[in-house]
Amino acid sequence: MTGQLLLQTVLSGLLVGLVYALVAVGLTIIFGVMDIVNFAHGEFLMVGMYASFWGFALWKLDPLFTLPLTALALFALGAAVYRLVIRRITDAPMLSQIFTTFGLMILARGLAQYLWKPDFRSVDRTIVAGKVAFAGLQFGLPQVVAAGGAVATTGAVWWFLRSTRLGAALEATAADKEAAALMGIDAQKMFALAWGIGAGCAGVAGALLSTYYPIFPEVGANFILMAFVLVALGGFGSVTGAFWAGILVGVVEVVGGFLWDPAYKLVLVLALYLLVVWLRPQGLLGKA
Amino acid sequence: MSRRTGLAVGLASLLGAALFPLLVTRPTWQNTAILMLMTAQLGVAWNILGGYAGQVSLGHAAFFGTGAYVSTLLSMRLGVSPWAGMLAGGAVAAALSAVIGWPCFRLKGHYFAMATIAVGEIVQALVNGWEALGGAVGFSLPFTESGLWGFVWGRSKLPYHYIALGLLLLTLSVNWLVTRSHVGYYLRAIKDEPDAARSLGVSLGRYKQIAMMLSSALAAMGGTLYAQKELFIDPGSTLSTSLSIKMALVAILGGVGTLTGPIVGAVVLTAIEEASRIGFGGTGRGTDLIVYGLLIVVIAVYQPSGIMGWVARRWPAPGPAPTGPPAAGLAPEAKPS
Amino acid sequence: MSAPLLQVERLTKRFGGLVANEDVSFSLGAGEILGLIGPNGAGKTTVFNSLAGFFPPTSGEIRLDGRPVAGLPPERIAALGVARTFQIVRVFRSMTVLENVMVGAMLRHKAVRIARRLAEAALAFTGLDRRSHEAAGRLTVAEQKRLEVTRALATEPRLLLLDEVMAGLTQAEVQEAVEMVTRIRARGTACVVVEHVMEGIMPIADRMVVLERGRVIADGPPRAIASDPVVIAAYLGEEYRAPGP
Amino acid sequence: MKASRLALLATALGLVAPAAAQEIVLGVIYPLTGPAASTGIELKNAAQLAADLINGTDRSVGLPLAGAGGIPGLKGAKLKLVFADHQGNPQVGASEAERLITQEKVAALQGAYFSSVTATASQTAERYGVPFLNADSSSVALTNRGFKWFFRTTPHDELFAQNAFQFLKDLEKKKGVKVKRIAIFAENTEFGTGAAKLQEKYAKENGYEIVGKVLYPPKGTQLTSEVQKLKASNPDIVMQSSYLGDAILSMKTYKDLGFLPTGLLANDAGFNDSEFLKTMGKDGDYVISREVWALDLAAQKPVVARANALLQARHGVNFNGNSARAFTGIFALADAINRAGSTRPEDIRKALRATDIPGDQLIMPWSGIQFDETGQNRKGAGIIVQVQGGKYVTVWPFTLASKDVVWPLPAFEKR
Repeated sequence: MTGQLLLQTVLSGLLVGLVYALVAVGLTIIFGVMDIVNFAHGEFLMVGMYASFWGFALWKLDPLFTLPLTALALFALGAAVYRLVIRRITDAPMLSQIFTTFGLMILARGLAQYLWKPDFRSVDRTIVAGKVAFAGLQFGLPQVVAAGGAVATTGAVWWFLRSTRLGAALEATAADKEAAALMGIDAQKMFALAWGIGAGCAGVAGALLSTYYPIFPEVGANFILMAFVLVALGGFGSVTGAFWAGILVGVVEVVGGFLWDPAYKLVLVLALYLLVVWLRPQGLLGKA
Repeated sequence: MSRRTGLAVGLASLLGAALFPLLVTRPTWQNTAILMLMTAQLGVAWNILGGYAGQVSLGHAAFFGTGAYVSTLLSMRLGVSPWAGMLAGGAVAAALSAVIGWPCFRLKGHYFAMATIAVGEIVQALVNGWEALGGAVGFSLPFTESGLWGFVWGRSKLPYHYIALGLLLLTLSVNWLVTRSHVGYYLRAIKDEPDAARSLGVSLGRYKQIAMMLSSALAAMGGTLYAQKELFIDPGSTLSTSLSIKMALVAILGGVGTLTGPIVGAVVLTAIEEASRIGFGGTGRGTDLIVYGLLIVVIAVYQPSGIMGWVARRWPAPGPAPTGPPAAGLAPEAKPS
Repeated sequence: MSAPLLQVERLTKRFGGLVANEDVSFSLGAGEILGLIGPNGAGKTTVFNSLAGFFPPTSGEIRLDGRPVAGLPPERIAALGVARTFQIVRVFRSMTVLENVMVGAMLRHKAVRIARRLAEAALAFTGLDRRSHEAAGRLTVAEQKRLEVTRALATEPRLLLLDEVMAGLTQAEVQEAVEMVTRIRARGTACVVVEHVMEGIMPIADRMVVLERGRVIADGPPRAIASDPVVIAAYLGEEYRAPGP
Repeated sequence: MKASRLALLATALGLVAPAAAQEIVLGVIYPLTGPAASTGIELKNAAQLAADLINGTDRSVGLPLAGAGGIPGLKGAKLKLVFADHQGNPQVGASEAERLITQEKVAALQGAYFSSVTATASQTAERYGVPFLNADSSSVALTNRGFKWFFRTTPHDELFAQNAFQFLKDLEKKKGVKVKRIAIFAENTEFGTGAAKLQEKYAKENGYEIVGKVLYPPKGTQLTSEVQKLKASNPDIVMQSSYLGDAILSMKTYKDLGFLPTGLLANDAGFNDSEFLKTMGKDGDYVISREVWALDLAAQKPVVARANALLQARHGVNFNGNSARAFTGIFALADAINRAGSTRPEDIRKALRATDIPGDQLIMPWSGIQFDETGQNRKGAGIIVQVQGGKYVTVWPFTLASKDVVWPLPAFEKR
């Protein structure tokens, strides 16, 4: 029995970890290209969830149908946030970057409560409702679909960075802003692109999460710490690093919480992070 | 502005702070003033490590909480006077910072900041689950008007105001002494060129550790003052990451690496918080968060080097520019090495 | 010859597959000046960094007054009396010239007043005292290199490692540098000088070590080195001969 | 229904009548931003409704002071509520309490939902000697601090824990249901750990076996490991203390992992929030929760229906345990001020000590409001409700029950 239960928790952890990874991928792209840690990244996730919710509440469109639209909307929002605010602090010291994104976080939560009331919302009837059960294991269908969606999106982003010209330009800018500029790459466009993709990833994650996770103005706070840990654990700027870190953390959190004590599952994840970063200061796959 | 006018402004504000509660008798303003002094003290303490040593810690609430818990436990369980508890809290926090600092100093820039967040969250989670430390319920300190010895007063705000002012002055003087001593020179050298400093015999770990221990001890003393003023402590109010971020925000807003930056930052940030909450909080529409967030963004975007940075530009003092934003490990181009 | 101040035996340093230094051996007495020359990429700075403790050698021994120091961190080696300058200048930009040198002086004298007095003396010695209240970042490259030397001297070292202090200097500035190094030696401080500027190093070096692709190909007095066919072929090229017979 | 709408209109008009002789200012502190903002605003609306009813002239609702056009004992002075947001932060709660006392010159305070914030805010009230009425925090510690100015109308966790086990005993007698194995599932905050400790104590006293105690950090990203642990301890019933977000997430996780105890006994909070049933739909059916109020009390107390109609008309939501208590709190304060005939804190305190409101003048299922020497309402009582057909119905005490309890919990699929 316990073997099966263990397998159940490992797989559940995997599903959760993949969604974490998608949120972290967005965060690490922004960091990779611009060395900015976006404290407001959770709020992109929140807006993605609200977009999916309103699509469902107003026009009865399932979050998975509106997912591409949500992704585009968040892409635009991310680029806009870059142009309006972040563009002015690209060369400011890390401290005021933290200060700015922290301000954006509070502003976004205030606006969300002002526009959409603080009540908890949820998408109660989604086409992916129900359960997946096989070999004595059981998983919520929304979670499985969310994990699938997360892997697909992360894969798409990875493919984009690896094999498209624009993706290569982005990677070049991440490697060295000045050198990339010499090659005629417009840094401003790249930064906007980075923030667009970053927010887009969070938007997709939001759409996927909205199928089973409650939606409220503060929801970003529940995920941002995990995203930070993954980015640092995977190595700042490394998409694959964030992906593997997501899986590792997801499994450690769920299995550790089950075997030891759920009250300390966050402590477990953080201790794991500190151990890895202490042994490899640049994280699993980060640039040395 | 020249050194003389700088000093004059300093003395004038000191006098103002000292006379404030005598002139303004409305308790709410007195309370806001105390909040400003306490926040300023934490900002200055944070700045010793974050500003001068260039090590951005986002987990400093762990030390603030240590101070609050140590003095509370000593006074409630052993009847030790909170004054002794305050010193003990400072010592325990310094020791804790040595344990935390040593492994973290291997890390640079963002990695160091992320590691301190992790440490802060772990400390909060552990205390939250630890029955002997009050667990999630925390402690309500007995409301005995035991005056100076017991460090608790009834309705009057004056004692708390002057203790907060005294603690701020102590923190400032420690900060000032550090900058005047070889430690201060070494810290600035480490921030500019860590390898060059090492080649001159400066052990990076040791001096960052000295800055960390001073910074955490002073933050812990701030924690004791908080416990004695609010008479209630729990992990959420004394160990949370949002408190750590606030300590950093205050220094950033005011101007990191400057002596009085965090004080100016504390006054402005607390004013924004109180005004936005009192002004709009009651509506329940989240407008106070909007105002608060908007003001932070505007200030951060237009004053990246903080208010004191703006002051220094506005009235340039003769001689070298103030230390300004730390370079080593923090300037954008410094990839985590 | 007094007991060798510095003894390097079979020093080897590999970065993964790349062999930066291989079996480098030489020694240096107190107050002696040793020139370390070789084409770019010969491993000169690697030797420097190994001596200064920035990375432990892959194998081999470094002894100071007979005491092994290989693998010690830079700050410990500095405390043992070895000071250095950097190929790419690393002054403390946001501090004044005087403050830069004071950081050096503080190795021996933590009291700020004494450190300031010693720093002023060092600045006078190297002729930078006129600029002591300037921000280090505002100095010319030549002045910044001179500041690094002053700062290193302020630690009262027994051995000074100078890494291309004369690179990029005008003719007159090279002479000033040569004169300064001579005065440094006169005070009993031994020097290992890495240089490309031949007319700067030849006149002052007691002995020369020539490196090529990480290996020592010659070790002897400057005149012998200048006429050694192996060195010439590897490095100096035909047209140069040591001054004089 | 038409009559009450007219009455409401009159109340509204009443509001704009020329300023009354003197205004009685009451300070109300609730979490109006942050994670608990939705509950905070429900409490605010209910309190405001109570004040408006007292200030208005419509007597149809049938509560003694309702429609009195202000406080008769003070020549019809109108009640004015000043709201403050403590954002869930104890320090902010204390400074807001001080602001309301010193700047808004409030005659009394009500608040603060979170027990930790009530602790600091009521401490400030104690320092200033201003009556603090707590209508909705259930931590036992609040009333054994020896405070003179602190009064609590709601029953506290100790009573709720006793109720839960009394309910299980009555269930056993009436329906022969034998429950042995209990698992406790709570967030590791003051609310959760406090309730868990009491549940453990009374489980031992009543001979039940605690087979698992799972504490979790609130606002987590998933509860899979927690529910797996519960499933592994295979309990007969789960006693759960969660706020709204985690209540929703845990129910969905139960369904996903196919875990269903024979009974789910919730400790109010998230399970009784109006959002819970809106979100869970029929998956929320048959959850049993301790409560202090339920709409079906109207069957025996018509005043409940009348009051609820007013809230429904104004905000489109029914009362729930939280908002009903906030509503009742204002009436208790108004009653005391009316008897004191003055806004001097000391007079209000004496009047509060002498409070003796009979049960039929409340919309609560209590036998009345009477404060003991620690300021705790000794006549408070809890009830147990179950979600049936998408509505909370009272199932215990059996004397008040409007429906029979459905036991065991039907599987999710068979609903």
